[in-house]
This record gives sequence, C-alpha cells and structure tokens, in this order.
Amino acid sequence: MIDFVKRISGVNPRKCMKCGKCTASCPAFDEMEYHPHQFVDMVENGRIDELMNSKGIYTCLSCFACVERCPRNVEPAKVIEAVRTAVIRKQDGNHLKPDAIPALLDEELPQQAITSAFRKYRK
Amino acid sequence: MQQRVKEKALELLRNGTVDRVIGWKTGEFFYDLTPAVFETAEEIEKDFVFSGFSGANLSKYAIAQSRAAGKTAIFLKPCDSYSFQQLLKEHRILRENIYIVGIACEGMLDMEKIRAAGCEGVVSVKENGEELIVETLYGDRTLSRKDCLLERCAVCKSKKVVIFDEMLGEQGDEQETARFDRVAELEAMTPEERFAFWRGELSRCIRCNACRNVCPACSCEKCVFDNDKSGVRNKAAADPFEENLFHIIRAFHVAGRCTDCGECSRVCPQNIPLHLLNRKFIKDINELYGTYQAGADMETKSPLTDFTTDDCEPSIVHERGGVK
Amino acid sequence: MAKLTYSYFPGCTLKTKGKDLDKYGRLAAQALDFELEELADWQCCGAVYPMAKDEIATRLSSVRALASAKAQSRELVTLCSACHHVIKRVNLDVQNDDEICQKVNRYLKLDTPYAGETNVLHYLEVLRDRVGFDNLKAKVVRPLTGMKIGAYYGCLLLRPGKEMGFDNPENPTIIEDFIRAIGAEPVIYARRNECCGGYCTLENKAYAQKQVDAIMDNAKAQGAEMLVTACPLCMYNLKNNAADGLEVKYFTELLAEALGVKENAE
Amino acid sequence: MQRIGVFVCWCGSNIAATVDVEKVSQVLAQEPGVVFSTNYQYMCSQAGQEMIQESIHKYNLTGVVICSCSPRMHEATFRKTCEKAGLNGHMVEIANIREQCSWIHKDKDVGTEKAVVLGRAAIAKVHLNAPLTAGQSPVKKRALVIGGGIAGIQTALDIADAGFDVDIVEKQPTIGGKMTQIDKTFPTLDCAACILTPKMVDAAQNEKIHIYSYAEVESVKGFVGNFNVTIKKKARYVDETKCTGCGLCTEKCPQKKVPNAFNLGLDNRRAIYIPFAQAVPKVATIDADYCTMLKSGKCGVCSKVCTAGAIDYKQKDELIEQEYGAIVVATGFNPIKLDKYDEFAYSQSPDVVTSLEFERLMNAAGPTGGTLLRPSDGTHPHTIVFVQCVGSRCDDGRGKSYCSKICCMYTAKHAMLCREKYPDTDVYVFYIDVRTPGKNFDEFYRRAVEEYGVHYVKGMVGKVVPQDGKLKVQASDLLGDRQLHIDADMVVLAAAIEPDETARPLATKLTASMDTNDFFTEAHPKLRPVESPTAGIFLSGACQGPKDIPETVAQASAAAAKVIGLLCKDSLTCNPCTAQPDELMCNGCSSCEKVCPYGAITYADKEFRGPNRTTLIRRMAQVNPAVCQGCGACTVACPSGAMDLKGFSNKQIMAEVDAICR
Amino acid sequence: MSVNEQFQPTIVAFCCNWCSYAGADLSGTNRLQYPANVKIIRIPCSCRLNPMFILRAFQRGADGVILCGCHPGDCHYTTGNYYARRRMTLLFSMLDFMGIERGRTRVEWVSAAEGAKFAATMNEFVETITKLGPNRRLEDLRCSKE
Repeated sequence: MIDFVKRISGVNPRKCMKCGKCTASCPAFDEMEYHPHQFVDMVENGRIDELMNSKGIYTCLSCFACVERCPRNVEPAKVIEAVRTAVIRKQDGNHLKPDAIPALLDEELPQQAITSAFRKYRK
Repeated sequence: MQQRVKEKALELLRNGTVDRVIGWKTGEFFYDLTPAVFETAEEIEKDFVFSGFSGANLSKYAIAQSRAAGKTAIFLKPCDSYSFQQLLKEHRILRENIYIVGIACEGMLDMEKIRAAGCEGVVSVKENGEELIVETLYGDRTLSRKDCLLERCAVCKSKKVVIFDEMLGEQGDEQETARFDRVAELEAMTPEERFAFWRGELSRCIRCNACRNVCPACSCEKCVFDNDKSGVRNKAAADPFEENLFHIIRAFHVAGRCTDCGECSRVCPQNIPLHLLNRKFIKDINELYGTYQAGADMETKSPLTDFTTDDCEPSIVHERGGVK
Repeated sequence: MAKLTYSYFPGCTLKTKGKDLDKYGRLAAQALDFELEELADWQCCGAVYPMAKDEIATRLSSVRALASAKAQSRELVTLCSACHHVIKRVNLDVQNDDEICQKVNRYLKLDTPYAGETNVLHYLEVLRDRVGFDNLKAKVVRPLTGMKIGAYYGCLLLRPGKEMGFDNPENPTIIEDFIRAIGAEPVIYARRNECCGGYCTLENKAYAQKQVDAIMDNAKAQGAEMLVTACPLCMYNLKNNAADGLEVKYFTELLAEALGVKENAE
Repeated sequence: MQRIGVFVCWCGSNIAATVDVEKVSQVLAQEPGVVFSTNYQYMCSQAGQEMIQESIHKYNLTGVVICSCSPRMHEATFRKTCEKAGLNGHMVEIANIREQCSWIHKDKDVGTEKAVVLGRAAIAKVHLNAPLTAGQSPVKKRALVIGGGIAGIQTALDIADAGFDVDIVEKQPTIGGKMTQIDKTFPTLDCAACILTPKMVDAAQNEKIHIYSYAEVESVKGFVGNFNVTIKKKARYVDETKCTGCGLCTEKCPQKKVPNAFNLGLDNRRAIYIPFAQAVPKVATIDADYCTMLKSGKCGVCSKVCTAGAIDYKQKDELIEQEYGAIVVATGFNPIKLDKYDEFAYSQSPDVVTSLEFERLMNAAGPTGGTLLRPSDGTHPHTIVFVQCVGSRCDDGRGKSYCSKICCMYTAKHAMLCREKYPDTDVYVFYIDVRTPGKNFDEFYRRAVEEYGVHYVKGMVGKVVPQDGKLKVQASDLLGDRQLHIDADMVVLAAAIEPDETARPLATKLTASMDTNDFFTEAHPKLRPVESPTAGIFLSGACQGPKDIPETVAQASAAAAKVIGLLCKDSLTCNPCTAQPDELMCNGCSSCEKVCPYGAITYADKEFRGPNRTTLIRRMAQVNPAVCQGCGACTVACPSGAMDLKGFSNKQIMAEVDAICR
Repeated sequence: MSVNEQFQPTIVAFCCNWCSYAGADLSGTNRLQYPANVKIIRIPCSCRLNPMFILRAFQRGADGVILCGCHPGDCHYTTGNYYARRRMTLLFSMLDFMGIERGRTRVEWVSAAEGAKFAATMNEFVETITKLGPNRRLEDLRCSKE
C-alpha cells in the first residue's frame, strides 16, 4: 500500500527534512488530527492504515500551499490525495454518498463544488 | 527541384556570388553520383546533376574548399546540414567563405533496393511524385518511391536544414523515427547472438577505408590509423582483431560528433551496417546523458566533453536489462 | 493585424451559476477585438485535477478539449480558475509523462496523437500577454477611478507555481495590474492567495466561514472596498460564507464595465 | 636503441623473501636493449645509488629501470641519483615489485614471475622515454586581490607583510565589505567596526598595498606567475588625490532622496556621498544615476562648495594595466533576493526585514542611531519573530540547496541582543535545525535560550499577514504539534547567502572553475582548500563557500601564505609531463580545450606549407606548459590523436600493455 | 577451450597515480593478498585511459581490463574521472553490444585509503575472469566459423 501511495502520488517522502513549513502553511490545521508533515512521516514509516482511517484526509482543502512552500519539493498534499484515492477505491470506501448531497445544496452553490466533491470523495 | 538546384548553381556562379560550387556529378553510372567541385558554368551545364541519387553528403568538402580563395557554394540536404554545422562547431570550416543553399529533401534512393525489387538492367530512374518509373532493358517498371529509400532516409530524423543562406523548397522539422529500432533489436539478443551477428558482419570488412573517407566526422588531418606515433597505425589489418579495433575506435572517435548521416553504411562495398555502431553510441548517449543531436546547434557541449557529477557508473552496462 | 481567435472552454459552472463570469468575458473580448470561439462538444473538465498519476479516464475530457484546439491550431482560453487549473496541468502531464501520454492516446484514438501541443491560456493571461495591459488601458472608456479593489487569487490559478506558471505564486501581480489598467486602485493584502475553504463548503460551512472571514478582515484592514475573483467557487464562498463581507465581483464584470459594454448584456 | 641498466632491489628481505631477485636480474638481462642487470640489498642506500651512478658511466646507459618499492616512495630519489650522473631523470622507470608484488604474494615462483613481467613493462616503457626538461617561467612579484572585504584586506595585509606589492580591487567606493554593515560579531559580541576599521586603515597606510576602490577587473590574460590584468577604475567624478573627505559636499548636495545602499535602503543619502564615516579611501563619490548635474547639466553645488577643487564632472572610466604573479579572489557574498518568498510578506511590509537590514537597525551608525525601531512607524517592537533557513536548504528551485552556515549563529546573536537591550520584547526563533559547530558557538546559542529567554521553536513560519499594524505570523511548532499564531511587530528573515553576482563573470575571465551554486571550486576539497584548480588563482573567504568571520580570516591568511610561497620564487618549475599537440595532426576542433580543467589549451591560427608552394592557415591547439598539470584528459578527447602526454605517451602505455600481455 | 583449473588469466589494471595506485600500494603495505594475474599500469589520471589501450590489451591477449581511479568528486585534477566515467560507460556498452562478455571490463573507484577495497576488487575480478575463461571473442570476432 505504501508503495502504491508513493507511486500514484509521485512523492518521495525521504526528501522531507522535517522543517514543518507545510504544517505552518496549512489552513486546515485545526480540522485535522494528523498534520501535513506527519502525513509524509507516516507514509515513510509505514503508518499508512492510521492515515487511511483519519478524518483529516477529507478536510485537506487541496489548496497546495504546502506543495508550493515546501523547500524540499516533497508535496505533502499529493500524499493526501493519493491516500484518499486509495481509500475510496476500496470496497465501500466512498466518503460521500449521493443520497447525502441534496441536503447540502443551496441555491447558489456552483456545480463545480458538487462535481469536485464527488470526484474527491467518491469513486 | 532537380532543375531548380542546377539553375541555382548556375545563377550563383554567373552572378558572381561564388567562385565555385560543390555539387554532384555523374560517375560511371547514372545512379553513381559523386561529389564534385565545379568552377565554370560550362562544367555545371555538362556534368552537374541533382537527383534522387544525390545521397552523397557534401559537407566534408567544405573543409578544404572554404580555405580556397574566394567563395564557394554548397548544397546541403537536411542531414548534410547537421554534418556541416558540426564541422563548423569544430572550427573546421571557415563559414564566411561558404554560401549554403539548403535543399528540402524527400529522401534519397537506394539502387540496391530498386534492384532488390526485381529490376534488372536499369537504364534510368525517373521520379514522379511518390512513384518511380524504372526504365530497364526489359521494359518500364513502376515502384513506390518510399520503398526504395536509403536506410537512413527511411528513418529520417530531420527534414530541417539547420544552417543555410538560402533555402530551396520548404523548411521541415525534426521528426520522431524508428532509427533506433534495429539497435534495440540487437540489444535484446543474447551476447552470443550479438557476437555471431557482428562476427558475420565485420568478417566481411576489407579495410578499404571507404567508411572513413566518406565520413564527415572522420575528417582528421591525419587519422590515427595512418599515424606512426599513435601506436595503432595499420594500413591493412595485421591480425583479424584489428578490424574490430578499427571499427570500435572509429565509432568511439566520432561518438558525440556523429550526426547519424548514414554515409558509412551507404558507401560500404561489403554492405556492413556500420551505422549501427554509431547509432548505438547515440542511443546510449540519449538514454544516459540526455538527448543530444550533434550538429543541431553551435552551443550545446558534446556529451563526451561534458559531464554531470551524478552521471551513471559504467557498471550500468552490467546492470541494464538484466541477464542477457 | 488579423483578429486573434482563441478556442474557448467555458466549463459547466459558467453555463449555470457562474454565467456572469462568462457573459461579461465574452462582451469584453468583443470590445477588445479578440474572438472566443467556444469549442464544439466540450465536456466537463472534471473540476478537480486527477488525484493520482494512474488516473487516466479523468484526464480524457481535458485532452479532448486540448486536441480539438490543436486541430484548429489555436490557443485554448479558459475563464474559470478550476477548468484552467485542470486543463493546464493535464496538458503538462501529456507533455512530460510518457506513460500518461501513451495511455490517453490509446483511449482516445484521435486521428493524430495529441502530445501537448496546445498552449493553454487563462483569460487574464490573454489580457496581459496578448492584448497587453497598456492597450487595455487605452481602450477603457469608463475608468473605475477611485475604487479600491482587492484581488482575490485563491489557489487554483497560482499553485503549484511550477506547473501553472501563471504568476509569482507568493506575490502575484497580474490582477493588480489588471485593476490598475481599468483605472481603479489595487489593494495588496497578504491573504489574497490563501484558500477560501472552497471544497469543504459542502460538508463544513463553519470552517469555510473561518477562512473567508480571515480573508475579508485582511482585505478590509488593508483598505479594500471590493474584491474581484476569477473563480466561481471562490465567488460562492466569499459571498455566502462571510459574516460581514465586502462586495465580490468577477473580474470580467468590472472589465466589461470599464470598457463600457456592460449594458450590452441583455 | 636505448642502452638500459636494470637494478633489482632486495629491500632487505622485503622483496628478496618472495621474489628471486637473482633470477629476475638474470631474466631481464636478456631483454633487448638491456646492457647491464644486477641486484643489490638496498638500492636506495648510499652504496646502491653510487652503484647506479657508476653503471651509468661505465655502460653509457641511456635508460635505467629500477625494480624496487613503489615509485611513490623513491622515484624522486632515483631520478636525482641519475641526474647527478648526467642522465635525465625522466629516463628512469620504476617497476614496483614490493607493494605490488613481493608483499602480496607468498609463493616465490609466482612473485618472481610477476616481478619479471613488471620489469619487462618498465623496460618496454624506457625504450620509448625521452629526456624531459621542466620549463621555467619567471614570477612577477606582485599580487592582485579582487574584493576588499575582510577576506581581501586580511590577505593583502599578510602578503604585504611578507614584503610583496599587492593591489586590492574593490567595486564599492570603500573597502570593508559586508563586515562594515554588521553591528556585533558572534560569539564574543565585540563590535565589528572596532575590529575591522583598524585593519582598513592599516591597509590604506601600508606602502606595499595599493587600493583601487570603485574599480573592477576588466580582463585577465596570462598564467601563473605572469598574469596581465586590466583594471577598470569607474568614474567617481571626484579626484581622489584632491578630495580631503571633509564631507561638505555631501551635506550641501540638494539631491536628498537617494536610497542609501550602505543602510540597504532603510534611509536616504545625497547624490554625492561617502558611504560611512570610516570609509577607506575617505573620498566622496557621485552617484551618476541621481546627480542632477550629470543628468541635466544643472546644479554644480558640490563643485562650488569643494575648497579642494576635487569635483570633476568630466571624469571618465580609466583602464589600468598591471602584471601580477598571483591573483586572490575574495568576492564575498550577498543575501539572496526574497521576491520568491513573499509568504513572509517581505515586499508587503517594511517591518519584515532581512537579517542584514536588522544589523543596520541595531547599529549605532545605522538609520535609527542604534535604537531598534520599526521601519514602518518608528515605534518600538515588542514581539519579534526570527525565521531561519529562508532560501537555504531548499530543493524547490526557489532557493539554495546548501546550508548558509552563518545564519544560526547571527540569529542567536540578534535574538540575544534584542533581549539584552530590550528585555520587554518577546523573541521567537523558528528553526529547522540549530547548527552551531564552532568554538564557543553552541554555548553561545544555549545562552540565548537559557539566560536570555529567547523562544526557540522547532518549526517554520508558513505565512505572514500584515494587518492592522501587526504582522500576523502563522507557524508550526512541531514538538508541540500545534500551529502558532503570533501577532508580531517585526519579522526578521535569515536569508540564504549566495556568491556575489560578479563572481561568475570573473570566474570566466580567470578560467577558474565554479560549482553549480557559483561558489569557486578549490583545487582539492581537503588538501588544497584555498587554491583554485587554475594555477596561480587563490580563494579567500565566502567566494569559496559560506563562512563566518573567523573562518574567513583564517582562509584569507592561508591564501596569503600560498601566494607568498609562490611569489618567493624567482621562477616556477613547470610540470615536465605536459600535454603536447602534434601540429601536423591537430584539427583545431577544440575538443581538448573543452575538457581541460586548467584552461591550459588555447588556439591560434598558424601558417602551414601546403602542396605546390601554397600556404594554409590552420587552427592549432597550443598547450601552455606552465599551466598544464598533465592529467591527460585532452589526449583522449582528441579524435586525431594529435594530443599526447609527455612521460605517459600513447606509445609508452601501449608498450607496457604489450609487455604485460605478451 | 573450457574453463579448467590451469587457466591463469592475464589482467591489466590501469590505476590513476593519485588515488588508486596509492590504494594498491596500501594493500601491499598491509600485506593484503590478491592474485598475481593482476598487473598494474600507472597512469596520471583515469581520464588518461584511451579506449585504444583497453582494446590493445585485449588484442595482445589480456582476458580482463579494469580501470581504477579516484572517487568521483575526489579527482586530483578535479574533473578527470567524470570524463573517464562517461567514456568507459559508452565503451563498455559498445563492447557489450558487440557481444563481448560484460564482465571483462570494469571500473572501480578506489581511494588511496582503500587498500582493502583494492585487494577485494582484484580478487573478485580475477574470479570473474577465471570463470569467463580465456578471451576469445574479441580476438576471433572477425573469423567466421567454417
């Protein structure tokens, strides 16, 4: 699974020098139980299951601030996207169920938001 | 195009742009065109020919002619222009004395292939777009032009004339080709098969030096194989090994400089596919050190006079491709 | 000089909730003398750049759009930040990743294989690099003099900076230059490239509100009276999730206004 | 045919125990050309050496083969021995039958057989040896130091102290460099000016030192011992010989709005200026970009007030040619530009400053007179955030891949000074790693934490948002696993340092090599750290890599010692084993030139006699034997085999191969 | 000829003067044994090694050729071994392409301190070549079988 995540994300976690720039840049810090530098570390150290079970992977905004500012080109957000993909590709791994959608909608919400939510959280 | 080239040669000589023209003239047979230097309009009228058999790369002749008094015109097909620019990069040609006419090229013809198509007693070959009308003693035959191209033209790497003063026909582009396929095929063989292949090929070598003499990169003032001081001088091979040594060293000496013009194989009277040795080097260079095309520009450093600190180790040769 | 024509990829949102962005963009293009020719048969870009290197299907619609622009030998222009982000990055994948390139072409079976030839431009890049902000300025008939406008970039246009190549991702100036060109005064504030909370708005409104409030506070404190954006999702968040927000407009609306063509909209 | 003598050494029992020396000398005696062959207990002894010399005379030897220990041990010894007997030292070859034979083999037959082969190879080589004489080239006894910072000053002072003339070329109007802008120095906290300015004065007053200030190196020709350098003295529109440095002009100049480069633009100066009070030379300079007189011809105030009549609006750049035996590069460093790091809001708020700007803000001679005030509103900051590694250790294309080395220490210094002078300030330092190798360095850093209460936080700052007069800092605290939000008054960025932008073009002029970061490379990273691979070029200070002041001074003196060692000699003995092109074969293709690490190869057009009494002009490689170190890279790059290496020629090496393989 | 007990390969080792030759000396000084089949030729730098020398060795009967030089980055002449590395990579690849056994050629970086590595490398190399047997291919390449 770890190799799978490394492969589909294209991230080499060994490049991380644990500077914490990603975590310092993350706007979703308060919403996550693991933080960007920890994602990278967990992939490197085999704690992939904990990461896959974490709620935090759905609160990442994919804003790419960590990718942009990482001094080592590690790209933590790509790890999150890959882990999320790994989860939703599993049987019953969908985070977002179509039934739940209508309740979340309002008049002005652009369908871009719905499409992307589907794409991000569901097979 | 055939006529335009000849007219251009005449025009340049007549209007005084140049004092002589490097072009092609008919040899013993109509398909046997050889490079020649023309100094008068009469000579051109009489002997100058540009046709599908003008495969000969003229660039090498510019070395000497650029040092002659006055100006010289030269006709360069796309692949020839790479050779020319490579020589220029090596300071072998005085650019200011040369007037370059670039020629758009649809590929040059291989008489062997025409014969192989079953044409005997060929008297003339007329080009008609995509068709060749082969006139033989036994009647006319029509062949597809693209089936009769020289090997190098069948896998042409570029239709772009990289250096010219004026251009006849449309400028083209570099193109993706299958020119490394044969090399890859050989690479995929077992060492025993490769060894057998090369033994079969090289054992035919008669050391006539045609490959060396035609090669634009082999334009050394004095070749190491003619040179007493080099320690490897030999005119004719003293022992069988020397053929191998000759071809390996020749390929190594032109590595990073060979533009893959294919002349070596074209002129080999024994039909040894010598270009495969050069292409092997080019393929390795492209794969190991990044794509490099000799003669494509004046600036890029040749891969053998350059390095990066994290180049691969020679042991990569042992590791590559697993056990073969 | 011949009138410049670009292939145009509007995207789904611009056909529905984000109509204003599209409508004014087209009007302004007319006024600026370039043509946006909508691609025939375009499909949704997917809204999100594929999350993994091995996703091929989600790249196909972008490649179709790119290939069809290539067939017309035109540059491809987008207006929506998200579409721009997705199409631009997929194009780079096709250029740089042999595996993706091969697979995509195998799926699509195009007449001529697509290898990333099309140049992808955002509308703002057309203004900056093709029209030129000086020329734009010359064509402004109703300069928005005196307005203090903050540019809100968001994430998608800028990041990843190496791939998007849009502007300096930490200190962008393109919208500020645009604001200057239409006669208004740009207000620089640091959170203009911080995320509005976009994707979480569906599940966690409070969190999106927190993001938007911080952005609004920052913009207001620096003296902005209005924000402009190029992204429908940012627009939604900024408008609907702010406690006490500034007015937010699409940049194309201001552009149309400055060029005096806003009224032409029906 | 050579007349060769073979001398087999027993080395006591070191060789004789596993090699039958008698047999070796007998077998080798049968080799063609060998006229004498013997063995002896210790060839390197006095008696052994005399035996060799006697044999040279007695048998008229033209070549000598000694089968003994490694040439690395005694090659020089035996060469001298033979030279004393009138035989050229390069007619000696050593067969290494100890380290590479007797010591690694136990079986005497095996050892003997191998010793014979090694002896044969040496004999085969000697057959092709030719006497080599090392060339001599004279040494111009004058040194040039490029860059007048602390590195250049120290090097110049040391060279001058040894009695040699030395010139300093400095591009700024004054020498002193970066150190003049620094407030205090770690780890002792003594004031930089107090230790630097006396050295600047020393340099100015030293008779042996000439300072070309406001000048640049235009071109460099020649080679070690004989450099010919053109120096461009830029027009400063003030006659240096007349200006007394009274400063009246700098007070009267009406153009007041020129950003003061010395204070990094934190305040303004006039268009005519003296960078700072202790400048050397203390001479005014007119900034042509701002002077109204030079731009529009209207003004002339400085000229009117100058009682010495030193102002000269018509002054032109001046070219000076000078010869040098050695050149020292001391071009120093600069902080990188921060435009790609605007998450720190450096371009958005004046209160976000670089560490060097912070030095000026703390400096008594700085824009605030030494009181730390915020550049935006002149108020006293209460919370200061320091960010380390801004642009250092970056692999993202924005910054530098290396550690800038000095930032951890100066940041600790800044933090400590803040807390000392203003105990009411809260000081945070965000770090990735704190790196303090150096004498008393870690102690210094610990003092900042333990005694001065600086908050060191393991983490990075992700975003700085200027808002409502504050800088909202969002950062990570990795050990606490939390995100910090600090309302700071100032943010100080420890920007990475990079070589001065003049270094790259200078390296080209000097044919000195550089690494990918534009730092000059040293001849050997461990053993020759202050020399460039290009002979006669020496490296001083941060141009070779990031350095603090003590290291810079140490390296500056080391470079000076190397220069003195060179200038002491009247002439240089060149390496005799140099590359040499055969003119008849050279194509002039420049392949060799491209691989030469020393720039020893140049090209010239030469006339040749062609057929039929014509002459041909051909481009030919030429090797400067004073510069060539004899590596042989060119010999293989040469396609025609025109380039060969004396002492290790193609034929010689092949003869060895043949002898071994036959 | 089949590999037999008596086969003693001839092996030429080109060593750069500054690192590897000194490394070879050190293995001698430490009395680290390696077979006498290895004969060392001293060259100033690995970049002095002309491919011709290697081919010449094979031509004259060598069964294996090894080049030893300073580790990349440690070259006495700064950059020599970088050039050597490229040249040898391409040459070896070419020999392989012509069907010559890959094991017959080798490059190893040996510093002046690596006496043990030198001896180990040589032991290994001799073993490889002994297994490969006498070098026939390069000599025989041209003579086609009856």
